[in-house]
Amino acid sequence: MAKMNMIQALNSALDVAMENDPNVLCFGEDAGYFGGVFRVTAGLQKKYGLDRCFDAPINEAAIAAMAVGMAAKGLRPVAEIQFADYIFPAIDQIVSEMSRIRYRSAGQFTQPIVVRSPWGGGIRGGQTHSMSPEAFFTHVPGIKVVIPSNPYDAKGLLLASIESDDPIIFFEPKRIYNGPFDGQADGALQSWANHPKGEVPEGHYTVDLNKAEVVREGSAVTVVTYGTLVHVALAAAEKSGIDAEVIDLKTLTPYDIETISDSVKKTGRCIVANEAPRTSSFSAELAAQIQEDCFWSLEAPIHRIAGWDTPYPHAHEWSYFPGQQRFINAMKSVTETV
Amino acid sequence: MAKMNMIQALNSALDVAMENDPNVLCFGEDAGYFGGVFRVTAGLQKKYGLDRCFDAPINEAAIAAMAVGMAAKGLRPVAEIQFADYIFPAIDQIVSEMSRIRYRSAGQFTQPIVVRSPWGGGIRGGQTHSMSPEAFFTHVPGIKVVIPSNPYDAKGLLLASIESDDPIIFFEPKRIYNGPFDGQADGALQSWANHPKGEVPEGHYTVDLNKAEVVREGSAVTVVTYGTLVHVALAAAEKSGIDAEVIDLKTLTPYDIETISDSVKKTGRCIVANEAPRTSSFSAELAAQIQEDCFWSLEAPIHRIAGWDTPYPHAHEWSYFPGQQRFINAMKSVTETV
Amino acid sequence: MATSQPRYRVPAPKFRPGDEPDFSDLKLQPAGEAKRPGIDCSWKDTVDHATGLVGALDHNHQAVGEWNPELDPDTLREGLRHMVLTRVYDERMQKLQRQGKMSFYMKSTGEEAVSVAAAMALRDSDMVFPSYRQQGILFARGRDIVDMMCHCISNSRDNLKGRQLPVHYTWAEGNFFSISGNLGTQFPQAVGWAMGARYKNEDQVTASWIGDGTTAEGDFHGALTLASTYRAPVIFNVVNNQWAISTFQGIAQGDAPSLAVKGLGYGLPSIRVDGNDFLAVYAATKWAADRARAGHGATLLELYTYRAAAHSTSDDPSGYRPKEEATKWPLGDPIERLKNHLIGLEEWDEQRHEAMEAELNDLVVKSYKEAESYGTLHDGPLSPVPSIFEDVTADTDWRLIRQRQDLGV
Amino acid sequence: MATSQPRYRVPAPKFRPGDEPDFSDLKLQPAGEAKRPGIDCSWKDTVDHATGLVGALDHNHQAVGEWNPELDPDTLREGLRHMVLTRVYDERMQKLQRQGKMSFYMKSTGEEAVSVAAAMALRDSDMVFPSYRQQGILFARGRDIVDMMCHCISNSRDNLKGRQLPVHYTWAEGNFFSISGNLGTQFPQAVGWAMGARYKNEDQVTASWIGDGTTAEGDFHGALTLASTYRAPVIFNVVNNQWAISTFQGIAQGDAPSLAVKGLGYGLPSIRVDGNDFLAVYAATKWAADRARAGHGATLLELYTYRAAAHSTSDDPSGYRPKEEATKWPLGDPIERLKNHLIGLEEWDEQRHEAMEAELNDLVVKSYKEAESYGTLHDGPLSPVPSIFEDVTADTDWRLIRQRQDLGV
Ligand SMILES: Cc1ncc(C[n+]2csc(CCOP(=O)(O)OP(=O)(O)O)c2C)c(N)n1
Ligand SMILES: Cc1ncc(C[n+]2csc(CCOP(=O)(O)OP(=O)(O)O)c2C)c(N)n1
Ligand SMILES: [Mg+2]
Ligand SMILES: [Mg+2]
Repeated sequence: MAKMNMIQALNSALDVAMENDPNVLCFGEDAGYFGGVFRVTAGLQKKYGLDRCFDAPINEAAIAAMAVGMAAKGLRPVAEIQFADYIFPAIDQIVSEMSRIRYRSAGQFTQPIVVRSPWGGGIRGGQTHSMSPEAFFTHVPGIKVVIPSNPYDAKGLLLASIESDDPIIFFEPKRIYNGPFDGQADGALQSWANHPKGEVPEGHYTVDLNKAEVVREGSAVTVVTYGTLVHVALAAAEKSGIDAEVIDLKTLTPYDIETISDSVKKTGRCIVANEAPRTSSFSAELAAQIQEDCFWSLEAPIHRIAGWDTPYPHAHEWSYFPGQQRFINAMKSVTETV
Repeated sequence: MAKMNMIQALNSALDVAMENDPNVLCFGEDAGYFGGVFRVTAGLQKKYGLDRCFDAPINEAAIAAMAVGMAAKGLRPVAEIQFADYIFPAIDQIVSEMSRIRYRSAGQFTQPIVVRSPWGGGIRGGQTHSMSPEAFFTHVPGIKVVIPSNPYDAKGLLLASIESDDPIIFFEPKRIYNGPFDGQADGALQSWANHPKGEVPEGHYTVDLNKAEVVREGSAVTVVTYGTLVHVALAAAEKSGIDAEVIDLKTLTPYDIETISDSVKKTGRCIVANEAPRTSSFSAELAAQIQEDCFWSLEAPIHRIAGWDTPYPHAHEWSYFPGQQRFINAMKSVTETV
Repeated sequence: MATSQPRYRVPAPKFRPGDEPDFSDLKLQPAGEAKRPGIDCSWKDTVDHATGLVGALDHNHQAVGEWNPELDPDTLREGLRHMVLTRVYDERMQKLQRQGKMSFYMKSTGEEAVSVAAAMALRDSDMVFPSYRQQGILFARGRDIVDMMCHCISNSRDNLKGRQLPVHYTWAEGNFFSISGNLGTQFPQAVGWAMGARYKNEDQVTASWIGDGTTAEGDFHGALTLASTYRAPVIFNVVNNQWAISTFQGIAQGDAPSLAVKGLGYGLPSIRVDGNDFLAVYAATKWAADRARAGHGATLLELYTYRAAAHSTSDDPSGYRPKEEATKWPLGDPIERLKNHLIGLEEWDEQRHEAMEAELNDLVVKSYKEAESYGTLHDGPLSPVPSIFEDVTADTDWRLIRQRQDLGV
Repeated sequence: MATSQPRYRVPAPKFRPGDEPDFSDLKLQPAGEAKRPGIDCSWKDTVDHATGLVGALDHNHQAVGEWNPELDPDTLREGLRHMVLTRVYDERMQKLQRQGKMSFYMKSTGEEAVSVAAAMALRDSDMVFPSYRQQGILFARGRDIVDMMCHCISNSRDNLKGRQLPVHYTWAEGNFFSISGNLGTQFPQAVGWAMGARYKNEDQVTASWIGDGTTAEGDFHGALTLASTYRAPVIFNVVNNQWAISTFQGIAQGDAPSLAVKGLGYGLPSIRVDGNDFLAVYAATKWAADRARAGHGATLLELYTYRAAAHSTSDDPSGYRPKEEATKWPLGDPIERLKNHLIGLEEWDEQRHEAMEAELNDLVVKSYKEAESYGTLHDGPLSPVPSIFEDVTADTDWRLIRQRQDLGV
């Protein structure tokens, strides 16, 4: 076991995958020589050669298309989109092609692709370095969406994703690349070094793509979330003293409805949370499905915590980002409803 | 008043708008000389000149960007995307630019744009002529999504959209261009000529962008939907004898929560329906919000009717499209829940 | 109100319905004139080729010049046969569509050389990423006609389980990629495949086709950029058939002197080819494939031709172009031209031609009978209904299991 | 495992950290050599310009050749002043960023001529769609420095209400569009604006800027296609500063001989310009603007320069290029070159230059003091919190009203 932050864990996953399987290769803008603006691919070009880890032209559609072609040929490309905000030029290749090629060819061609991308807010990145566009991809049949919340999961989920025979959009919460974040912008920076999920095996292992994890057991309310907000939810539970059960989704599509339902049926109350603008965000899907599956157990409306329905502002980031206080308010209001 | 089908009504809206305001112009693939593959822009080039209604190169991103630039300059462009399935190459210009320019420039530049596009299934179009991608756009702050269900609304909503100072994605249910559709593929083709909403004033009028309409009053269950499915829901209510209240949403963002809540509080039961693949479709947003606002009135879980989570199949279209039987089943199951 | 004078230029075709089409001022380089550069040439050596026209069959149907591929008569007859079969098949399928046997159809009439000659110049092991108008490749590669028809009528033997519109073939065994309905997406994918082939140390070449209108898409630029950067073994075919549905090619081409010239901006050798000249298409494709296989990278070929039929069965060209335009097209018909060439060589005659047409017609009719025995879209049997839930991903998650239950199948 | 030999070509820059940069084999056309075609020229007349280099200031800092714009000394001094102000401002802002006064900053060091000379050659009424590295335009157009700073430190007087990252300016009154963080999106938008200007019968020209790396984006192709088709009065500036963050320009350029050459494929006159030569940038921009205004359509200008500083305050170039590369850049520094030219004309001297630097430094320091009096990102005051709910659309719907209540502001 080693101490790793999330960047190191992701880098280690790529290293293990490339070592084990000569068909794995990775590319993206600044991903080659320099190793990525967040350094997730650092050292891989040197170790595996120019043609296994390389810089791509600034054309996200072409990056995705290159992956589509390579995957159809039998490789396992891992493409980096420099920020999730810049995935939109690639979305046609993802929605119309990558996601459908298995289906439309009746299995004659498959698409074992991972599209990795730093994702989410909380880094003062302004409206073009802070987006959480996962909801778009959860609406697309044929692709899966995965979002880890810690180094251990990041490595295990990335390895499982690379080994999966289907396309996966793998979003990396960049706010917690270097340490967990409790949602208090003015708090001290935390490090993964002291966190149990900062212990990461150096070799190969995978984390199940179909399983959510109850990261805090509780009886008062179920909080379903993923990425950075897992830590905010945990901190809010501690701070408020409300005995929340916190579920880290990890895989958004297909989400682990069983783990969620079991919990909500137990607590009778539920909060779903994401950073993206509220309307049609992924918490809408969760709330819609949970009310259907757990209707008779619910003692209060399912509460959604989300970004506001505005572009992501720069200066007022902390009035936008769903921080601790919003979780505490929600937990209070949901548990106090009778 | 004249009898018009939806194509004629939309054409008339464009004609009225271009006649009244020299800043209105329209363009798209095959939209100029030929008047569009569905003929919505027919005759406009001849009447208004080559530079007010013209053919565009096959580059949906460029079409959207041209509209962005023109709108910033003070024009009111109406851009056609030939099929909603082909809007993805343009989505970056829509999400990252059109939707945010007012916000990011603090109002110095605005984006009075309508992006029109034939939308939805039921025409044996296969996976690339049948999509209903509205959910993507409902997740984007700064743009509105409008979907009419009949000629009268189509004209009034399109005129209101062109006159709006913000960008609007205007999806046109192509299955009902020529007549309403009750969801029975083997039934007789219907025509707008005998439908009250096929009566369309020739001149200028608008339909309120912020209002849903109760198109059938009822007490047993509220069905919230839009586009083609409005007619399927109405037919299912008649056929089943279940006294459903049917709401035609018309504008998806912002949706008219008041009309919806009033109805659900009255009926205590609710079905939300759309053609798109179920996961993260717009019915998820509706269900999530309705359970929040109407929790204490609900006597059964909100039921979602949607396309399956697969690409849109060609041969088995009628096993995919949410037809009458699925509405009837849902109405029965929701009203029988005690 | 219309202004008398458009305030920016909106290009328009020379002829509209009612006009007398006259292409006499279209200056086209005569066959045999263009030089044949070495396969290790640079983009600069093709500047004239990009605005000229590579041809090998002259007005007298004789093979001339450096681009004559010098094919033996058997190969020429084989090419003729594939082209005629393509045309006969197209005619029949269009008729069947009109009779309601399938939902949709797209002919390639007048463009048969573009696909057939290219497929014959490539190896069968070379990969192709076609658009929806290169069915000729399938005939040249010997795909079973019944299988093709079963796809088009979406029956129980459709190898795509009824999921795709007719003519959107996939045939992995034949190294034929899944045709997309989204224009241009295949162009950069082909580069990815070509890089994959190099990655696996195979000497496979990859070829892709798009139309003139599709050159405007962003994916065109992405594809050429990738190929130029990574020097991928790929052939970019731009089929300039003068029309993109109702839009003439000038809307995509703008002020550019040709579509081939676009390739020069990426440093790619780029050649405009007479797309109705079987020999020229063969020679240019072979040249580009040799280049690619030798490690010199990508080539752009503009295949200059004319879409003689409607865009698809949903289209009626009489609304936007003169009816006689196809017959006035100065580069003629690819089948007639190759046939006349063979006749000139005394390797073919009218009688044999008619016999072949009759034979292929019978073959197509017979094949259709067999195909229909496996069902039609209208009357079934189709692929089983539950198959709509298959192949979404490798596994089937709870959502599709519930949804299948919901549908009750 | 790494293979010894990459299986496809991945271009690499000549020099990496630790190498001794040596540009002596970069063959650049000497200043004064390129001819100046008429503004009604065709793309063909610029084939040599697209791979050559238009320059007006020679090695001895003398103005030479047909592209000498023959500016009077006052104009030259004004240009020098704007460039020095740009550099002084950049230096100061970068320092302030390091001190935590703002979240982010991007310098344009070494590229000042690209923006300043272009802005001066355009009319103030001409519209600009810049990228994030043309702050020089704002100085040339006389934007208030305090206002610029208030934006960068996101304070209560930020005209963008704190919504944008620093350097993403908007200034509608100055005909300066809202800068996007999404690369390349402005290029086709500029065409739409230019068409809009024609539509309104205005003689406004529109200019846009992107970087070398950004030419790879699909929007580049869309923009040039639109402009070529509709013959829009637009100037496409490609600022080839050799780097795109850590990626050298060869990854976008591939086998193309220049970036300017890409414009030829659209039939657009295309010229590579010495971007560190104030006179050449001025002359080429003026030429392109005259072309556009006269109705001849768009021009592509590649401004050949070097990004002397880091990409942004988030970047450290020592990880991917030799430290001394900027100083070895064969085209020198634009400020030094114009200064020396003026000195050669005896219209300037070192003393006046130092005095000007000191004056501008004071101006910047003083301006910052004033700007800070309206708040800083860190300590406020900022735009009022409720302003985050404004300007999403013209009206405010129930969702934002509820959300604002939820936030309790
Ligand atoms: C992305 C996308 N945009 C638009 C369309 C609609 N469409 C189908 S074919 C066509 C014209 C294509 O013309 P061209 O590229 O010249 O090919 P051709 O049909 O002439 O072979 C259009 C606009 C589409 N299929 N995909
Ligand atoms: C669509 C998009 N993709 C990626 C990025 C991330 N990014 C920001 S700047 C940059 C490099 C741009 O290089 P270049 O175009 O040469 O401009 P320069 O910074 O050199 O002025 C990249 C990749 C982005 N902002 N937008
Ligand atoms: Mg065509
Ligand atoms: Mg650059």
